[in-house]
Order: sequence, then C-alpha cells, then structure tokens
Amino acid sequence: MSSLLTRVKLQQIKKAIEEGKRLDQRNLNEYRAFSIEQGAIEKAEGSARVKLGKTEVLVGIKVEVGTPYADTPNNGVMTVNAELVPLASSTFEPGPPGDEAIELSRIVDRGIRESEAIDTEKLCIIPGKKVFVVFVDIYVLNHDGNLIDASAMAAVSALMNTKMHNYEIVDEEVIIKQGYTPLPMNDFPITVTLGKIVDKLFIDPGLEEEEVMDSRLSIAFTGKGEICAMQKGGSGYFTAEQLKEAMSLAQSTAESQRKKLKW
Amino acid sequence: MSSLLTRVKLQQIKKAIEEGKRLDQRNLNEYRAFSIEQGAIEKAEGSARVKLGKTEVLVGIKVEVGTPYADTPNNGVMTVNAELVPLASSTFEPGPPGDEAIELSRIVDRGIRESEAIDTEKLCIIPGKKVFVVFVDIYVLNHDGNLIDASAMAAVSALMNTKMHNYEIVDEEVIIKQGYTPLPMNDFPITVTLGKIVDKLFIDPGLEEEEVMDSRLSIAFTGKGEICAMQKGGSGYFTAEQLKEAMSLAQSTAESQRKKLKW
Amino acid sequence: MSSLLTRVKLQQIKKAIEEGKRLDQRNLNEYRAFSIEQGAIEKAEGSARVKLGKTEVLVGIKVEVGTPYADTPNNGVMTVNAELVPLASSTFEPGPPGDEAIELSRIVDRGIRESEAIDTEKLCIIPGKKVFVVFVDIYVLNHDGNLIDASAMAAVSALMNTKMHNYEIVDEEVIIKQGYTPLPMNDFPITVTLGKIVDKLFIDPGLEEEEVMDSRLSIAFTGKGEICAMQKGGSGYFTAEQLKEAMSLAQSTAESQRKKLKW
Amino acid sequence: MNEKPKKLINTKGLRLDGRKPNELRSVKIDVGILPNADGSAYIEHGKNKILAGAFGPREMHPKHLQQADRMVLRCRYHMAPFSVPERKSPAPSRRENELSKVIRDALLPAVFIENYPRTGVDVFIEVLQADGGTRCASITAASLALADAGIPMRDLVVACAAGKVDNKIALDLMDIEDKIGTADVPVAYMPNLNAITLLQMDGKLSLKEFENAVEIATGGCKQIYEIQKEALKKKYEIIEQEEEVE
Amino acid sequence: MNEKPKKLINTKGLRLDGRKPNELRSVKIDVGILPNADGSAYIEHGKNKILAGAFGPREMHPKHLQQADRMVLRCRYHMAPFSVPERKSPAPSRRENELSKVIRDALLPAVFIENYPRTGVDVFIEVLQADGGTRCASITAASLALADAGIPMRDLVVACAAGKVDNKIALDLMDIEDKIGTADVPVAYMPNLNAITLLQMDGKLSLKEFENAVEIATGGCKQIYEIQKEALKKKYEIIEQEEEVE
Amino acid sequence: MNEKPKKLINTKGLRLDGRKPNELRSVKIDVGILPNADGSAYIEHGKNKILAGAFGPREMHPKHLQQADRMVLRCRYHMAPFSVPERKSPAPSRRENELSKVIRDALLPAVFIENYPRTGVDVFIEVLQADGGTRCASITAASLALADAGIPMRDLVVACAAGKVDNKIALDLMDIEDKIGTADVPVAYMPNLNAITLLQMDGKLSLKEFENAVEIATGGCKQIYEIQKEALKKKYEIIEQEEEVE
Repeated sequence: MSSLLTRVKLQQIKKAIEEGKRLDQRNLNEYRAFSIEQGAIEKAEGSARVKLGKTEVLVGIKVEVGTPYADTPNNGVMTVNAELVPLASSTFEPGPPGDEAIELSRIVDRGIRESEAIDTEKLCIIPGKKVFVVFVDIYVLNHDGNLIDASAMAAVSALMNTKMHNYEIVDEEVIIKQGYTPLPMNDFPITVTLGKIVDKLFIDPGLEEEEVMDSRLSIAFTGKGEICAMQKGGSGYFTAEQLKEAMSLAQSTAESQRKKLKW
Repeated sequence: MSSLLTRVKLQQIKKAIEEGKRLDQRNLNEYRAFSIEQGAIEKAEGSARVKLGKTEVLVGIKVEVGTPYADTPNNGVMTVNAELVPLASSTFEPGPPGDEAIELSRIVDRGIRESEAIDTEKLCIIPGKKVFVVFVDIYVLNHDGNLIDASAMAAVSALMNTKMHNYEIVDEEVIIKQGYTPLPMNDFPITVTLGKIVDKLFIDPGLEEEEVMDSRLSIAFTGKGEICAMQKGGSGYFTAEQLKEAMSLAQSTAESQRKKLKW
Repeated sequence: MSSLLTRVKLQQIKKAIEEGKRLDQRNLNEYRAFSIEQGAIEKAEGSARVKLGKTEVLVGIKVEVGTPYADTPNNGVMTVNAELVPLASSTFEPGPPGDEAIELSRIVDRGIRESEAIDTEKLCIIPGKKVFVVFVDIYVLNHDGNLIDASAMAAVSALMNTKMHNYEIVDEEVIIKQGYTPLPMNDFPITVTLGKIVDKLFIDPGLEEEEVMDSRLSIAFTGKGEICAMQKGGSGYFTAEQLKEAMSLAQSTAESQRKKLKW
Repeated sequence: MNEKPKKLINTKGLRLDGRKPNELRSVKIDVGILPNADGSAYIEHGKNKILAGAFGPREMHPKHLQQADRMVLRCRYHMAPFSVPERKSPAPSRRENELSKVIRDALLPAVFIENYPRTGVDVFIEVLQADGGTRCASITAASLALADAGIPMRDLVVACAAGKVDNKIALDLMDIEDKIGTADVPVAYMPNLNAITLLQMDGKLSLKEFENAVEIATGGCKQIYEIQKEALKKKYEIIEQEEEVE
Repeated sequence: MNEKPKKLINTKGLRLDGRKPNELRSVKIDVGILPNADGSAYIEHGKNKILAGAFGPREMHPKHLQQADRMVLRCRYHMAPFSVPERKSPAPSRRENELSKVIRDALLPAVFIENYPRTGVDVFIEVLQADGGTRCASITAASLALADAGIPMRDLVVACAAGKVDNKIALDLMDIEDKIGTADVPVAYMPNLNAITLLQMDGKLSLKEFENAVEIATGGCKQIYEIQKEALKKKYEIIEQEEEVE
Repeated sequence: MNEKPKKLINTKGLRLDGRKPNELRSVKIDVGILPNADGSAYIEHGKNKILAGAFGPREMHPKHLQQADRMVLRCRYHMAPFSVPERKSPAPSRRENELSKVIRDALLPAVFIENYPRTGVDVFIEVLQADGGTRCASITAASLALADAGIPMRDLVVACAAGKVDNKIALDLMDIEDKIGTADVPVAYMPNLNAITLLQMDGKLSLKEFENAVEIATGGCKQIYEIQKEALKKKYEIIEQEEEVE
C-alpha cells in the first residue's frame, strides 16, 4: 500500500502520533463524525448505511425460514457475511471473501452473538425443525479506515431497523400474513477500535493511520458495560499497562458513542 | 487470436465484406451447408450432432426426476449447460464454463424457453413435489464460427428426438415402466446469427469473419415467425436502419432454414 | 525435484540398483522397518500411526450415520480421503487434493473395498434409509517414499482398531447407547509396492529411489493370497516377464509382511 | 402475500404505479460519489439503487491480458445479497456473469480504447436494490463512472427497456411487469451517434411490436440522457466552484 | 427396469451380447477427424464413443511448468454429462482425475519426450458415450491422436481389459459385465516392445487367473493394434490421394 | 450421550478433570520431529495434539508477494478431519481462515522480519486432535518450529487461555468448559518482553474479570514458557551429543 501515499506523509502521520497529535487535527481519543441512515434498502427486512469519516458501510438484513443447528433446536440462527466490494478501494479484488473480510465478519458476528443482542429463542418456529435465519450482509462501499467499527455499527443499526413478516403455522408450513413485527432484540453492542504506534493509543484509526500503526485492538461492549468480544490485530503487541489503558479508553469511548444513538 | 491468422488474411476478409463479397465465396445472406444426425448418443434420452460448415456441436438430453421451482409448482424444469471442450479449439481451456460458454448456454436457453417449445406442464408428476427435469448439455466439438446457431439447432434437434421412459406413481414414488413417450413439444425455435462489418450485414459468420466483425446479432424465431429471443454481442453497434435490415434478413433466413427441417 | 538432490547422488542410486544394490544398504527385496501405533487419536473411532522408514502416515476413522447408495440399500458406506499436508514435504502445497493425493486415496480405497475387508452389511441400520458411513482419512505427516504402502497399512490398522458406539433405533431415529462394538471386519489386505529401474525390481522404494525409478507397481493381497487391487504408475513399463517376477516378489513380500502383524 | 395482480394496466390505461404506458420511472443520478474510485456514479431508477465505480486507466494485471494496441475494459455486474426478495448468494451467478459480458459489450463502442494501449480499466457495478431493469440502469451509471474517470468517450451510453404488458408495448418495465409481462427488450444507446450498443429480448413479439418497442426504448434513453448530462455537469460545476473558492 | 441378469454367460458359453469369452467387441477408429486439433482420433469400441485431440508440441503455459530437458505431456480424461445413465456433473470427479493421471502414465513410455524440450503437449479425451472400458478405449484413441499430431513415438499404445465373469476369464468387459463381474484388469500395451504401460485391477483373482487375464488382454490389444494401424494408414492414404489430385 | 454436566466446578472447587481453577493441563512438547521441515514441534496440551512445521526462509512464491524490505510470514492453521467429534471437511472453514490470520499476527511481533528481505517463511499447523484451546497450543508449537528453523526471534511466543466457568475465572479451558462456560480469553505472550501478541475474547466479562483473566492467562503462559525452553534445549542437547559422537 505504501505506494499509495508518499513515504513522507506516512512518516509525518507516525511522528505526529508519537507526539500525541493527528494529521487530521483529531485528538488521540477522538472519534470521527458519523451518520446512520436506517432503512436505506426498503425492500430488505432491515438495513442501515453508516458513514464514519469517509468510510461507508451498508448492511442489509434478510430473514428467511431455515433449520436450527442440532445443538440449539429452540433458537433461530444468525449468520454474518462481509464483502469488501472492489469499488470501495483499489486494493480490494473481486472474488470470494479473503482473510480480511472473513476476520471482519467474524468480529462483528461475535459482538452481536456474545452480547445476546438478538433474542434467538423468539425466532424459533417449530422446535428442532424450523426457525428464522437472520442473514447480516456487510457491504463495504468505501474504505477509509476502521471498517470494524463502521461495520459493527451498521450491522446493529440494521438489526434495530429490521421488521419480520407476521406468519402463522398451518400443517407445519409457515404461512406469511399481513403486517410486520420488529426483530426481537435484547441489547446492542458497541464496538470500539483503537490503534497503537509505539506506546501511543488512538481511537478510530483512519486509512493512512492503519498503514503505519503497529497493532489494533477492537472491543465490543454490552449495554451494561460488559466486554463481549475482543480482537487484537496487526504485527505489534500490547504490554499489560498498554492493555489497561486501552480498555479504559475503549470503555469511555463506547459510553459516549452509545449516548449518541437514540435507541 | 490474431496470431492464428496472418493479419493479411484478416484484412482481406474485411475488405471483401465491405465490397459485398466473402472469401469463402458465399453471398452475404448465404448460410453454410449443415447436417443433423439425431440419436447419435443412443444411451441418452435424446441427442443430435450438428455440423455447420466445419463447426460441430453435439447435444445430449437427460431427463430425470427432480423438484419444481417454488413459483411454478406445476411445470417441469429445463436447464441448459454449454461446454467449450478444449479439443474443439486451441483457444478453449479446460475448467468451469467461462463467460463465452455461459452466454452461449443462456442464449440457447432463452430461445427454447421463450418460444415455449417444451410443454412443461406435461412434465409435472406430482404438483409442487416431483417433476421431470430436462438437462440440455451442449458439447462443442469443433469451433469454426457461429456456435450460437449450431448449438441452438443441435439443442432443438435433440429435444425433438427425446424419448422419456413411461412411468407410474405408486405411493408418491415414480416407478419406471416399459416403453417410451416422446418429450412433449409445442414448437421449435430457429436461431439466426448475423455479423456486421462497418455497415455490411452477413449471415452465419465463420470463425475468421468473427475475428474481424464489429458486432453480432442473434435472433430466435417461433414457428409463427414471432421473435422470441435476441442478443447483440461484440464491441460494435447497430443503427436503427441497420437493425431493421438485420431483422428482415434474419427473418427470411429463419424461414428458409425452417423449410429445410422435416419436422 | 531433482534440485533437491545433487544429480550425482541420484546417479549413484540408479547405478547401484542396476548393479543389484541399494544406497541405504537394503537388499532389493527388503522392506524398511516399520512400526504401527494404533489408537493414537483417542477421540476418533479408530486411528493408527505408521512409520515406514522416515515416512509417517496417520489415519483417523470417523463413523457417522448417513444414507446408503441407491444400488446398495443394505450396505454401509466407506469413503477414503488422502491429504498430503504441506508440513510433510516442501513439495506439497496447501489446497484441495491434487492428482497424486487422489490416486493415493483411490488405490487404498480399492484394496479395502475389493478385499471386502469391512462387512458392510453389518453397517446397515434401516435398509435404504440409514447406514453407517466409515470415513477413512489418510494424513501424510512425513514423506520419505512409498506413501501407498504406508497409507494402506495405516488405513487397515486404523480400521482394525475402530470401535463404533452401540445404538438402538427408536421411531427410525438412531439413539446412541453406552458401550462400543468393534467395526465388523472380514479380512485385511496387504499392499506391496515395488519400483523398477531398467530391468531391476526392488521392494518399498524410498523417496530418492522414487525420483529415479522408471515405474512403480502396487499390488494388494487378501488374507487368502488373492490379488484384490493393482496399480501401475510412473512413466515406464513392464514386460510380461518383469510382471511375472514382480507378482511373485510382491506375493512373497506380502506374506512375510502379514506375519509381522499380530491381528 | 405473493399474489399476482390480474391486470398490469387498468381501465384508465395506467400501470400499477400510476404510470402511463410510455412513461419512465423517476431517475436520479449522482456522479463522483465514491472517494476511492477514479470515477463513479449512483443511480436510483425507480426502486433500483445501483453504484458504479471505474478504476483506471491503470497497469493491467495479470500481464498476459495486456493488449499491445489498446486498453482492456473489464466489467463486473454484481448484486448485493439483500438486493432481491430472497437472499442471493454473494458468489456470482451465471446470470451475473452473462450480464457482466453484455454490459461490457454495451460500453465498449463508446470508449476510445486505442488511446491507452497496455492499460486496463475496471468497471465495478453493485446492485444494492433491484426492481426490474437493473442491467439498463447499470449501463447508464457505468458510462458516467467511465466519463467521471476521464476515459475518452465517443458519447455517453444510456439504457432503458421497453416490453409488452397486457398486450401493450410499455416503456421501462418494473420488476412485476417484467415477471408477468410477455416480453422485455433492454436497449442501450448512444444518442449522438444513433447507435444501439445493447439489444436483448425475451418473450414473444411480432416484428412490428419489436420495432415499436425499440423505438420507445430509445425514446426513453433520450430522456435519461438529459438526466445523465445534467448529473455530469453538476459534478463539474461543484468542482469549478470549489476551485474558484480556493 | 434395472433388474440384473443372473447369468452373464449362458449355457452355450455365450455372453449377453452373443460374444464368446475371448471375443472383442467391434472396434471402429477414425484418425484426424478434428479440424482444429493438431492430431485427433475417434473410437467406437462397443458402445463406447470417445474423441481424443492432441495439441502441440507448443509453448508450455504456465511457464514454471516447463522442463528444460523434455516435453511435458498433459492428459485430461473427461466424460460428457450425457455419456452415462444418470447425468454426470461436468466438473471433473475424483475418478476422472485419477484416470487422467493413469492414462498419462500409460502414454508417456511411448513418447520421445526428450525431443522437444520446454514444450508441452496436451491430450484431451472426451467420452461421449460410456459402456465399460472407457479408459482402455481412451488410450487407444489418444495414442493415435499423438501420432496424428506428429509426435515422435516408440510405438502406438493400445489398451484392452480382461476380467472375470461367471467364474470365467473373459476379454473386453462391457458395462454390465464390469458391474456384476468379479474382477476387471485393464491393460495398455506397446506390441512392438512387448511393454505393458497401464495395469490396474479390482476384484479378486488368484495369481494364476490374473496371469491368464493379462495374457488374454494383451491378445485383445494385439487385435486392436491392427485396427489402429489401419486407421492411421487410411488417414495418410487419403492425404496422399488429395495431394496427388492437387 | 451428549448430556451436558450441570456443574463444571464441584463443591471441592475442582473441575471435571480434577484440576483447580488456576491449574494448567499437562503440556508435553517435542522439537524437531519432522524430518522434512526446516523446523518443527509437536505439542500435547491436555488432549490437544498438534504438529507445527516451518519452511524457510526460502524464495517467495508467487513472486509478486515478495517484499523488498522484509521476509513474508505465512501461516496455515488446519484441522484434520478426524480431530473433532463430528468429521470436519478438509476444506478450510471460515474459522480456520480467521485463526490462520490471528496466529500469524501473534507470531509476527517475535520475528526479525527485516533480516531476510524477499524471502518467505511458511508455518503449517495441523491439529490432529482438538480439545479446546487449539489456537493457543498451535502458537506455542509454531513459535518453536520457527526457532527450530533458525529464524531470528526476539523471544518465543507462548499462548494460553483463561475463561469463566461456573462464575469463576479459570485457567486453560478444555473443550467442554469452553462450550458451556460463559467466556474465553486466549492470550499469546512474549514473557521476556512482557508483550501480549494475541488477544481475543468471547462471552461476557466485566472489565475487572477480564483483567483477572488476562493476568492468570499470562501466568499460565509463563509456566508453558519453561516447558518450551526445556523442549528446545533438549533438541539441541541431542544434536550436540550426536555431534560429539561423530
């Protein structure tokens, strides 16, 4: 990627952060402005388009009838998929999801799953036979850094916006009826990602910052402030002290992010 | 491909057509001679081998029991697949069908489907549960231009030649009985392809003509002379006048082609 | 491969064999020492780890409930798969099984299948509906030549070591009960592979010998000394006389190998 | 809930969404909305919502696909899993592969491919919501993405379909009309050159009906062409304003 | 309808198709029937119908597979979807992959691979109809395709199977004999060199039965070898005649 | 037969396998056991049985992945089909792909990648039997395989998880604790540098519980580190002895 930016610029970004500043004038603990448009895809059961700086992610939700897993016969199923579509960045290639897309989808998946955000028991139709399957499809439309937080935010916003068809069961067949019910939600997680350069931590890395940072830490918090998912990435490390600092920075950021959402 | 022929020859072909002539002595509106051998593969339910000039296409038909599509519970299913097998041309590679093979199969598919050539209602066994599936497999054995018309002709000839096993239903199971019934056919489409160089149109392009022509237009006609499928290909265009000329040329060619078939 | 060894060494190996000797001091009709550890993977239904010289193969057996083939409704199913995992040799690549792995699995499969080693009728649960499926997974851990014999030996050793869960049938459902039963076995085949350089035959080729030999012949024998599978490989040939010599060499080797096994 | 309506055109001669037979759906276009693409466009054509991004001219990879005498144009038409009523697998279907090819064939006549030998241009089309006529709306957007990327072109390519519903030739079929109707003729067109660059058909039409359909489809194209040009102009006005400010 | 016959050899010692145990099915071969291939052959062996085409010697792609000291021979054995009773997916099965490899191993001993270093030769085999013994018939045709392409060869390779049916060793099993019979031994052979280049076996045979099977299989090979040579000669006679005419 | 136990910690404070909450499973490691790999290690961590092999530094293929200023490290984490209760398809799952990536991210901080520009090192991990905590045991073994291959490293990487079972933070969860327990925190660690190189979490933990879990996990890492070093020493003692003998 370093061909995309002059080495000079990358050096400047790195040096600035080492001095506690950022080239886009943000403070180290400052999130970029974001906007959420729910219902962007009116024909999907749920959807949300999130802009975080210039990063843009669209999530669409489809709800279909399927079979439960053998070990959870009374629970609906959620499945998360992420596509880094090639119009979002010249570094994205068409084709099946690569490692980066798979990791992205699995981080978002764990945040939603472990926070028990969806009340999957209410998605059971006929125990052991038929349940609702909730497909969460993450579509990255523009890559300007921190795809994890933008995708997590878009996924949760889309789920909060999801309406399922009413139905009745006749002879073990699901008959769709008029009207809609909201997807049963218990909670929603907030995911906060921070970067590290040498011993400096900073919130919500932009694309150029991602290119020079040592490592990344993403943490998802439940509504009660519990941690429900976490992922370290990148070729660097965290000392115990850095980790403590990162946790506290992430938690306070998650709280202030949560306040900005009206749900 | 241009390495396969000297540029000189390609220039000659182009120049000739611009002057209203063809290097193989055909008139612009003249089809190559063709032959049809039905039943070439006696173990298949239907088959036909078509030679059009040196182009050779074999189509085999298999009829199997399967499930109908949800939105057409009372209709059998037809599926068309085309393989450009590598012994047919040094430009064909082994592997899953590429764009050219997919386009070929879809053009042939539309001609048969939209002309309602097969009486799919008669292929229903148990509504919503079991129907006959008709597999049309196009096997290109030698490529000398105009694969579309040769494949369409071979597919229709094979369908006209198809015999299905008699059967009875016992406890919702299909039991094969002795004897055969012809595949129920309502009609058969004729597909005519023409090429364009600058403003000259010509019927049934050969391989070398395909390499120099601007664009291609393929049109399928029903027995009543209606248009039932069409596809433009190539990097050129048609003006409204050229299109009108092409349609009339194709229609008269289709009529004379149809007369050559004895069905 | 020849970059892995100096041409000199390969020439020496070849020359030695032409003179009736082997560089590792073995006689032409001498097998390498081998060891078998059954039950290496205690959580699998059966397993065995075979070392043949430095060649090392692990086979694990899983037994699961599945459906029979339509033409053998009263028989359980066996399926053999081989993975040449990349840590076994710098020449093995990650990815789906290549030609070599597929051939390996199919040779082992035929030896077991044609000797009727497994009593597949005893693996039938509900005729035509439910049977046990025996998965034989060959995992090559180190490649030092003669993967065929080592894999065949490991597969048979693992099958002899396999224990299936006891079960009962309630309402056409398989209910697992306490306790285990050995996999029903009728016989076990012994597979012997020999190499040929010019007109010299030698048993159990090592890796470097494989690189210089003309051809390979693998023969599987039943407990009664019948031949039950055979495969020639490599770019050379066998004359009728060489074949006769090879058969008799293989048979006597198989007998002495069989005696070393205690089953 | 999937009951099919019996009539697609009512006694007043209006369609299910209130349009007259020869009336377009509403079309909105924005150019230059993808920051990372060299050129881009977003179209809302009826309920279709489609993004197109163009990258290049850039070095062609893999190298053996380079052409010594011209630029290579590649297109990928792709539907989001949530764009259709039943979730679509993100792996490209045969239909998507075919449309990628015919869209490329529709755009190529407009591009001066001899200008940038050895380079490649990629056009990526993502259908975010589909409601009938996605290939046409995709072409309309993709040609703007190419223009926005500065690729030299003979004309914009604009596309629109016509078809037959309730025995009438009608312009710009939406999904339900496409499914229940008896014919659909998508047409791509370069108005300045009077050149048809995409032409497909399925259904059954007499020669006369077909000619009628092509005529009203190119009529629709001409209307959308104005919206295309407006969108392109708007993008460059904004840029000029920004430059003035600086 | 798939009832299996109880006896494969009747009281008169004849098989289901009237052959004696050591009798070949009818074999017809045409050489040079594919205009675009460098060499080709078509074989009807019983109800088997198989095409083989050879391309090369030509530049080897991808380059890293080139061999500095020899030609690389590649084979692909492939069955048409309609060649077998139940439609076969066109994607290569594990069986097809294995057969591609053993057919290559059967042809290689005949080819002077050191003659054309750095080049590649591809042999493509398409089974249009299968009735038992396709690998053998494929080898017979493929070796003619190589010869027709002008690849220098030590001898033609010809192949035929023998097996055990109703407790008798029989030549050239057809599909139903292969399925119900108790053993099958396909053999490929270079008659002039007395060299066996393919040998496989499944079923159960005593050593003696096996030797007997190999013997009668090579006998069958020798008969087919005459038909092979005839077909090759016929092709070149035709060419000579054509040349005389010119 | 898959009945889940109600209690994971009994009234005496012991776990199902008799361990105390802060007790490791037994860990046995052998280094240098794969003859063909440049470096290798085998670990039995509880019932986990895992092989790791390192190849390189060697020329990087394909070439376009070479880095002018550093070595490229690639990892593949793969499970044998028979390693888990229900047979696993040998094709890599999304989980295996993700773990390959996080394991690479966990090993990278230890490697002096700038030492061998343009080269590649491959680490292949094969899980032969799985019983919870395979990613940690894989990292422990993989870092030894790298060291055994002679790759210059800042420190060994060692990994261990902690989690929450029956409302208690416990060290080194085995499979059933992982499945029924309420949280799992795998940690990879370089003890000499006090550096955490892998950190994941699922389940629910308060900030305090999480810190506690990380603390006891790194404690577990330190214990395994001693076993790692012992295994490495043993390998080189054997080599030295062999050299003395010669």
